[in-house]
Parts: sequence; C-alpha cells; structure tokens
Amino acid sequence: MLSRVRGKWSYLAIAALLLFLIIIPFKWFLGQYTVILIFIGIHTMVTVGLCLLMGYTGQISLGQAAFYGLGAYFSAVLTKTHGFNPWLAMLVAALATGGFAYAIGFPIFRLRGNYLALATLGLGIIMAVLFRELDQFTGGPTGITGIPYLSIGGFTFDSPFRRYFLVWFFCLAVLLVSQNIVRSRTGRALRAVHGSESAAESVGINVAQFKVKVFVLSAVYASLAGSLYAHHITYVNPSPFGFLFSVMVVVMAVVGGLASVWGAIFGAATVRILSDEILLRFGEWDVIVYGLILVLVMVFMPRGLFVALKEAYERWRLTHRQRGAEA
Amino acid sequence: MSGPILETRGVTKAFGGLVAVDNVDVGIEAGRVTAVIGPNGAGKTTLFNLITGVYPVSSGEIRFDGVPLDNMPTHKRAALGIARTFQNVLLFGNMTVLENVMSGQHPRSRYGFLEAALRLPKSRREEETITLNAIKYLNLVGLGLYAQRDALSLPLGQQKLLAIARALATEPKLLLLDEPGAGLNRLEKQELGDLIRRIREMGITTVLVEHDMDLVMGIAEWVIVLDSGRKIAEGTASQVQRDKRVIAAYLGEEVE
Amino acid sequence: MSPEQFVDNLISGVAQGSVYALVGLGFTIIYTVTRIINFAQGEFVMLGGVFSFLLFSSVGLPLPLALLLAVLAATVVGAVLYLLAIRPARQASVISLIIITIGASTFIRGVVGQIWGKDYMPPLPHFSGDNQWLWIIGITLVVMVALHLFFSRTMMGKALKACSINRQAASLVGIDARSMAFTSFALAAALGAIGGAVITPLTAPHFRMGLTLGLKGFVAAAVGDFRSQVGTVVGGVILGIAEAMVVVLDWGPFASAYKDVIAMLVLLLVLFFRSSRGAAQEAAS
Amino acid sequence: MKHWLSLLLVAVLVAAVVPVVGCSESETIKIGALFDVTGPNSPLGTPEKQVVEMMETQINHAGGINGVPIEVIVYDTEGKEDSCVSLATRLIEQDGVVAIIGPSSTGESLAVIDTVDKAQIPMVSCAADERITIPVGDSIWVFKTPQTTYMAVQEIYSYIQDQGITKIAIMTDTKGFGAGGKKDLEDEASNYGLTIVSNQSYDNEETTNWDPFISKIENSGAEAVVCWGTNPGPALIAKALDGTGIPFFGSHGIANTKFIEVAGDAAEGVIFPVGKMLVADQLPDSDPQKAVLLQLKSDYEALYGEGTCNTFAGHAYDALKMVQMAVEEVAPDKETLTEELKDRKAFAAKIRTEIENIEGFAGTGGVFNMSPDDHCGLSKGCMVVVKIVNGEWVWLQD
Repeated sequence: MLSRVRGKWSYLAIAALLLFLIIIPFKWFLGQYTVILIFIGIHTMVTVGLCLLMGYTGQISLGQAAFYGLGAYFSAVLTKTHGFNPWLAMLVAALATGGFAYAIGFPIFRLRGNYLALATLGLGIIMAVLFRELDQFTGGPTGITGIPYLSIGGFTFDSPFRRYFLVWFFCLAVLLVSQNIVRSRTGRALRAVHGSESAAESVGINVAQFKVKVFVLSAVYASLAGSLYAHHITYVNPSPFGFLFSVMVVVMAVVGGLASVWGAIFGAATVRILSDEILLRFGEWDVIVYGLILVLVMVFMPRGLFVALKEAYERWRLTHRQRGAEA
Repeated sequence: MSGPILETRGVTKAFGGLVAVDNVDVGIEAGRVTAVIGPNGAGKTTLFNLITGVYPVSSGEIRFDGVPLDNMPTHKRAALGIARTFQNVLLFGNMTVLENVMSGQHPRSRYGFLEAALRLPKSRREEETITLNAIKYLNLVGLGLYAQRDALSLPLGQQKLLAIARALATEPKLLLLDEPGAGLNRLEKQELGDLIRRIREMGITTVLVEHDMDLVMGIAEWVIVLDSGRKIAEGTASQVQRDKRVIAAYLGEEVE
Repeated sequence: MSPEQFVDNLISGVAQGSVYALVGLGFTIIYTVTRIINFAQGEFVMLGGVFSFLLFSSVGLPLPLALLLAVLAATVVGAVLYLLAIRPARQASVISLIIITIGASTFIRGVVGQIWGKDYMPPLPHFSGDNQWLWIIGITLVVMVALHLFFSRTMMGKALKACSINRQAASLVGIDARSMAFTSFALAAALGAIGGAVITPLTAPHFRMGLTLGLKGFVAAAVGDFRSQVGTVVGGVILGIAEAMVVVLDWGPFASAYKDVIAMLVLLLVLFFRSSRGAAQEAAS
Repeated sequence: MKHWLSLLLVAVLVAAVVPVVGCSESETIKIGALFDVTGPNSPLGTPEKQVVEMMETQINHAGGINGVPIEVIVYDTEGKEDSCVSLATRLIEQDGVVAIIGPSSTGESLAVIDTVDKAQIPMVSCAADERITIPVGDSIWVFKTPQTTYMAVQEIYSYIQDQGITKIAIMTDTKGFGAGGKKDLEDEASNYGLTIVSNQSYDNEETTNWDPFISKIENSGAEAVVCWGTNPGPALIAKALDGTGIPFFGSHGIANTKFIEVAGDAAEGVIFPVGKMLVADQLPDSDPQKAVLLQLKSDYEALYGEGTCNTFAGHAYDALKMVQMAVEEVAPDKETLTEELKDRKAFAAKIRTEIENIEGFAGTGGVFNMSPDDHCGLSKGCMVVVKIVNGEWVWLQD
C-alpha cells in the first residue's frame, strides 16, 4: 500500500525532494528550466486533486479544467477589472470555485461511473464555452491581458525565478496536506468509498458527503493552480482550460500512479518534460513520439511510473542484499 | 432483559409488483442472539437492508432504541449503533487488514478534513485511539497477526472474521450478521459460534441470518422464521423446529 | 421559419445525430466486451473520412469502392491497434488501457497529419444529388439492422453478446475473450469509419476531425451508459437534433455560440432522468 | 526485463533534463521561432515554419548576415499557451536567441508577451489581433506583421457599400480570429450604411451541420453574408449557401488555395479582402511589393509545390526579414557583428530599436513604417479586395 510507506521514509523523501527543488534553480538550471518546473508545479497541484478523487475515492472527473479555469479567470477578473489585491483575489477564487463545486457536487455525484464521466465532461465543455462567450467579463477568445504579479510587502514575484519558489511553495503545501489527508480517518473513509460504497455506509461513512468533499478539495487545488497560472503568465484566454487539459490531467494522474499523492509529481513532470523538452528533438514528429511513449509506458508500467520505480528499487535492494549476504 | 432494542411494526417492502417483505412485526430483545431463518427468497436479507436503511420501507415503522428510524440514511444508523456484515463480505480491498478495522471506527471518531490536513494534535490523539481500538477488535476475532496483510489476501474464513471485526469497531449496540457461516468449514463454524458468544458477552445484541441449522441451534436464543416475506413463526430454537408451518415451508427446500 | 425549413433542419439534425450514433456504437461495443472506453474511436472516424477522400480523389477509385476500402482500411487499423497496444498490456488496469488508447489516438492522428498533410481536404461529392442527409440516415439504418442481425443471428455476434453480458460465463462455454476483444475493436473501427465516410461529403476531412466527432460519439455512448446500443442511438440523435434546434430556435442573441452548452444541458437532463429511473430499477432487481 | 525498460525510460528523462555540458560557442546569430505546427492552427503554422526554414538556407547560402550564419530554432507550440511560454523561455535562456518570430495565434502571442518583455528580447508575432501591439506601452518589445482585422473589415465593408447592399448577415468563428472580426464587423457596420440582420457564431472545428445556420440567414432577408474565419468553416458555409443566391463575402482568413479546393464550385464569385500576395502578378510594376511577392512565391513554390504559398508564409517572411534588416542595421560589418554577439542582451536591445525604426520596408503584407507608437506599421491600402474567378484570384481595382 503506497499510502502506508512508513513515516521515516516518506519524510526522508520529502527532504530529498526539497533539497533537489532548492538546488535546481541555482545550479545549471538557473533560468533554463524554471519555467518548465513552474508548470510542473502548477499541473501537479491539479493532478493531486484528481489523484485524491480518482485514485483514492474512485470517482472519475473529466472536467478538472473547469476549476482550473475558474481559478485563473476569477483571479484575472478580480485583480484586473476590480482592482482586488491578488492574494485576496486568489482566496476569493478558491472559495468561489470550491463553493461552485459544492453546489454542483450533490447532483453530479448522484451519478456513477460512466454517467459521472459524462457529467464532468459536460461541465468542462460548458465552462469552456462560458469562458469564451461571456466576453463582457472574460474578454472573449482573446482573454484578459496585464494581470498583475503576486507580491509580499515590497517583494514582487515578477521573474520566473521568483515565481518558481512561489509555485513550489504552494505545490508542496498541497502535497503535504494531501498526504496528511490520505493517512487520516478521512483518507480511510475515501478509500472505503472506493472499496465498497455499501460497506462504507455500513460503517457510518457518509458516502455522498465524502465524495462531494473530495471533489471540492480537488476543485480548490485546481483553482489555486489556476490563480498561480494567471499571475505567472499575466494573461488568460479560454484555450488552456478546455477538454484537452482535463484529459491531460487524467494522463498525468495515471502515468504518475493514481493511488499515490507523490506520483502526481512524476506524472506531471513526465508529460511536461516530454512535450517541452525531449520531444522538441523530434521536430514535427513530436506528437507521434509522444503517443508512442504514452502507449509504451502504460503497456510496460501499467500502474504508473511511481510504482514502477518503487518496485524496481525494491527489486534492486533485494538482489543487493542477497549478494551482500552471500559475500 | 430490558425489552426490545429493535422493533418493526407492519414493515413492508415492495419492489414493483414483488412484495419482498410483507407486514413483518419483530422485536429483537436486547442482549440476545437472535437468528432469522427461512428458505431462499424469504426476505431475510431484505429485512436487514430495511433495518440498515439501504432501502426505504414501503410502509410500516422501524424503531431502534425507541427512536423511529424513518428515512434515516445508513451511515446515521451506523452512528446510532447498528452494524452489519454482508453475504458477499465486501471488505475494502484497497486497504490492509488493520485499516479495514480502523475504518470501522469512523463513527466513533470526530476529526475531519481540516484537522487531518494540518495534522492538528486532535487528529494524532484520535488516530492513536483508533489504532489501539482496531488492534483490540482484531485480536478479539483472532486476526492480530495479520494486521499488515492486504485484506483480500486472507482466505475466505478469515475475511469473514475481519468483516465482523470491522463491524464491531463501529461499537454497535446491534450487530447484524448476514450468513456469517456460509462457505466456512466445520472448524471455522465452531470458532464463529464461539466468537458470537463472546460478542454477546460484550453486551451486543446480535441478529444473524443463517442457513446452517446446527450453528443456529447452537447459539441462537430466539429464532424468527420468514417465508415469502412473511413472519411465519418465532420462538426458541426447539419451539420453532416443531412448528408445522416451518416444516411445511422447508419441505422440498434443502435442509442442511 | 417555414414548416418545410423546420422539417429540413430536423432531418439534418437527425442525420447529424446518426453520425454521432455510429461513432458512439463503436464506443459501446468495445466497452461492453472489454470495459475500455476507447479514446481512439474518434481517430477511426478520421481515418474513414481521410481515407475515403484519398482513395477517391488521389487514387481515383469510384466513390462506392473508395468508401468501402476506406472503411476496410480503418477496420484493419482498429485490429492492429488491439494487437499492438491493448493485447500486450496484460496486467494493465482498465484506466491504464484507457490511457493507452489516448496515446494511440495521438499517435494515429500524428502519423496521418505527417503523411497526408495537416491542412483540410475538400469534401467528397454527395453520394447522389443534394440529399446527403437522407443517405446518412439510410446508411445508419442499414448498419443498425445489420448489427442487430449480427448480434442475434451469427455465431460470432452471439459470442460477442455473451461476452458482454458475462465474460467469465462466456469463457466457461469456450468463448475466447481475447478474440472477442479483437473483434470488438475491428467492429468499432468499422462503425467509426462508416460515420467518418458518410459525413465526408458535408465536411472537410483532416487529421484532427476525430477529436470533436469522437467527443460527440462519446457523449452519445455515455447516454446509453456504454452498454445499450439503443440508448447510444437515442443519445446521438438527441444530441444532433438539439444542436440543430438551438440554432433554428435561436433563444436570445448568443444562441448559436451557446450551441454546445445547450446541447450538453439537454443531455445532462436526460442523464439525470435516466439515472433516477435507473436507480429505481436497480433497487427493484 | 520490464524494470530495465523503466530504468531506461528514467535515464532518458534524466538525460533530457541535464543540459549538454559545454555548449559550443560557435559564431551564429540565433533567432527563435514559435509556430503551431501540429495544433489547431497547423494550417497556418506549417507554412510559417517552412518559409523560415527556406529563408535560413537562403541567407546562409548567401554567406549569412555579414558573413555570420544565422540559425533559426523552430519549436512546435502545439497551439498551447503554456507550452508556448516555456518554449519561449527555452529559446531565450537556453538557446540564447536574439529575437523571436511568431507565435502563430493571438492567444499564444498575448500569453508570451510577459516573458519576452521581462527578458527584453524582441518578438515579431505572426498573429492578427490588434491587441498584440496596441497599446505599444504594454510591451515595447513586441511587433507584429499581419494586417489587422480592422483594415480588412474596412476594405470589405466599403466594397459591399459600393454594391448598394444594406442588409447583411454575419457568420463568425467563435475562436480568436473570428471573434475579433465579429467585434469590428458589429462596430463598423453603421459607418458603411449597413444593418446586420443576422448575427451568428459557429465552432469551426466542430460544426458539420450548417443547414440551420443557412435557414436563419435566408429568413433574415440578408442581401449578403460576411463570414469571418479560417478554413474550413467559410468554405463549407459558401458551399451550403450555394443555390440560395445570397452572395458570400469572406475575410483574409481564406486567402489560400485550400479555400478554393474545399469550397469547390461554390468558391466562384467569392469576394474577400486580402494582402497583395494572392494577386502579385496583377499588380502594376510600380507597386513596391510586387517584386518581393513574386520572388517569395517562386522560391517557396519551387520548394513546396505549386500554389502552396499563402499569406501566412508571408507573415513569417516579413517577420524574419525585419529581424534580418535590423541585425544588418545594428552591425553593418562582420567585426561589429562579432563584437555585438558577445553581449547578447545589448544586441537584442539594439535589434529592437532598429525594428522600431524600420521605414518604407516593402514586405509581403504591405509597406511597413514602424514607429514608437505603431508596432504593426501597416496602414490602409495594404489590403486589396479580390474575387475568385475560374479558381483564380482576381484583383477588383477600385
């Protein structure tokens, strides 16, 4: 059980990751990779939410782009049009998006399985059209430009280098919070819902409520990610918040390994690095190679990269120990 | 004996034209082990589902501890103290043995998303209690050694015990066991009988649906017989065995 | 709007919906046999359209032959997809298989764009006169009757049906689940390609056309819960009519731009209705 | 076997992230290009990419710029704003480009402005929307080459007015290009004595059933349809309109042979505003653009086939040409150029200044006169109205 990687190990892993993340921008990575890492952070936040929803609770969502977009647009409109403080806008965005998810959560989660997939897909499509068509608020297809940067006191996050730390601060916070939730009473309740809804009800778990709560949580994560996106690019338009984004998040979640919070980083990083780094070397063939790699990864590592790596490591450790014992 | 902990009055459940439970009045005495028996399709499991709130009743009333249950959802009934197991076990396959039992502690713990997310002291304190209690119930059913195994890696007999432990972890007043003996061998059934007696000693009222008459005769202090959705007899085991209607209902049916 | 126009638009909506239904049936057939939601279904539609054009215009085959060969070619692609990408992934969970189909879809789309260009191709000529919509409805009906006969009369069809009802039981009576999965992919590809081929006289085929038509087919299939062929056809046709009627009835100034929203809302209503009825039925069984 | 594969994959990922040690400091002028080659705008991005690749070869064949070869690094954005931003950063930080050409679409261009502005690298966009360069104050580092939608609307409206038409139906693509057109069409109609009697939007990639739209137009009493969008929507609408007798007016979004191919017979008689590329051979010899247009056309079509050259290739051509001219202006000989290349930031800043100073440059899109207040540099008269006759474009001179 992934969630049960015992405490010591996972904290060691977090420490290593932190170290890695802090060193990266200063070493050769300065400048070059910060933007990709920013996007990995932003997408990880959305993916973690979906991991909680899909991997732990067993509820599919093909509409996460809607919440991501709501976060971005709330931040954009509130700061640009209404002159809100960006942090306040971000908070309002998260609350409003969460509230929206809560409101639609109860009717949507009366549906199951394929119907749920369709309903969330529909939600995504409807929101994408609204972003485009409500142009008195959203600026239509060309969107909103000149969104201000986030800042603390006199310190403005006006360079990718600075925003890198900002985004990963949020991303790690989201990961930690998710990890804590997964290992708690609440996390067990979520997995119980995945395991068997009837049995979950029979031990006093309010199934409908937990589904909605985790849906709201995933929406809040996506909204925060969207706000960070808006303040990073300083521009929003409808196209990053369409159906294809929702599908990409599902791909990231599955590639990372659905039932693991930390796998989300692997998933987001793999997809992002593939498309923005490795595949560039293939020129126009990039999408073809991307498709091929996706198929191969899933054929050979059906439970995702994170699990595959962990298993590979354990096998290595096992053989290593045996050899040590023989010697 | 302090009177019935659970009472049904004129409970009826119809699915479309099919009446699965027809005007059933039963009273379950607190602290007793009661068995519900009857041929296949008699409505035993449906009765359980009505008591636990899986379906709403078509008509009639169910009172638990004097409280009318009406349309109360299943999870609230669990919180009130009604626990159950399932014919098809329904363990949480994505958890370890211990975690299965820990999730049973859900209604007996309070902390939620926020405390969990921030790992507030409350969450840690409660989590400790939950773990200790879960281990207690695991030891009670004799699975303490397997705490860290994946739940579904256990053989069927132990899975059924685990399901009972999970139900016990909700700290119920009333425990409903749906065919706990099905699929078990003789030895396992004996152990099950012992376990049910121990549960009784803990002061928990137990109702079981069971086909194995030896098991029923061995542990049930009161037996209720259903046939085609109707209650046709009730009494002590020996009283029921002599009842003509019961014999008639079972004629042609497989009697184990 | 004159009554004739209204009827014409209704017919066009039904025909458009028939195409969605054909695409959706592909989803349904693969799903019932394998539990996979095949995100590459849209690419079969694209292959049907693009191949029809290429065989007709570039190779110069007569139209009926071009259409037939295009559908056959797409069918082969569907079968190969199964053999190369789905079958080797034995341990994969259903969600991993779904991601495989997403990867395969990207791959197929990319290859077609690379080989035959990324620009739009001209529409094919109408099959006859100016009544392509009627052709589409007619062909869809024929396909549906053929499917019905296939599932009820032929050995293979019955085996597929058995497989979709209960795989374990089917394998107990000697039906090879793998060859059924293979058949389902080929059949789904053929259905998608027929959808792509019949719509080609009314649209400009190109390598990305599968994205939207695939999505619409998904919606149609989802209305049928990916199980019911009748539900899929109903879903597709409702979607087609809703899209046409939104434009025709023109509620407010933005109606045409909100086409997808309204079509989606109509479908969601159908869904909630179905699911509340479904819950009642489930309880009854 | 399987874990080997996983390890291999990880190794590939790591290898890709670790930069190549000791990048060779070869003497080239690096210019970045961001085009949507595989995404929704690939019909635009593909010719844009092809034309810059062709020019790179041409320029280097001729000895580069003042003896220093240029290197155009083209990345495929797949039409995604976020990819576009990280690729722009990559061009700037890793590849060390002195200027960027593209992106292909309005959304991507607006998304990437903050990045180039902060990095202080000049960018010449190939997308049409006015908002990319208006106001210039948003970023002094951003230029663009295509004619604006506003100019095109003015051209076609004044033509329609001359025909004595007063009631029009407009059909616009919901995406950026069409939405920009919709706004200008609505705003300008009254200035030309036109009333919009039917105003509909369509999704270009999604719509296959055009009949309901056509019915609405027929019932509105419109005397003409003005359709704003890129292929294939306008072509399919023209086809669907065929037989109703309502004339079809298009935008510069349909300025390619694809439109004629897709619309078939319905393309006959279609009238639309466009840059002069399509009618280059009909221009009088006095037209300053004629030579450059014919040259590009023959070069491009020699490489990629007859009838392939279109205005989108022209936009990228103009963009690269401007950068080339600015470089030549900054460093008129090899020595200064070598010197300039040592301080990339300063070089980029000088290139920006020189692009802003470009005056009287006869490109494919028109004669560009850049200034600190105008980063598009085109004025009315750079567009003409053409009509499709026998599958050819014919210039309708006033």
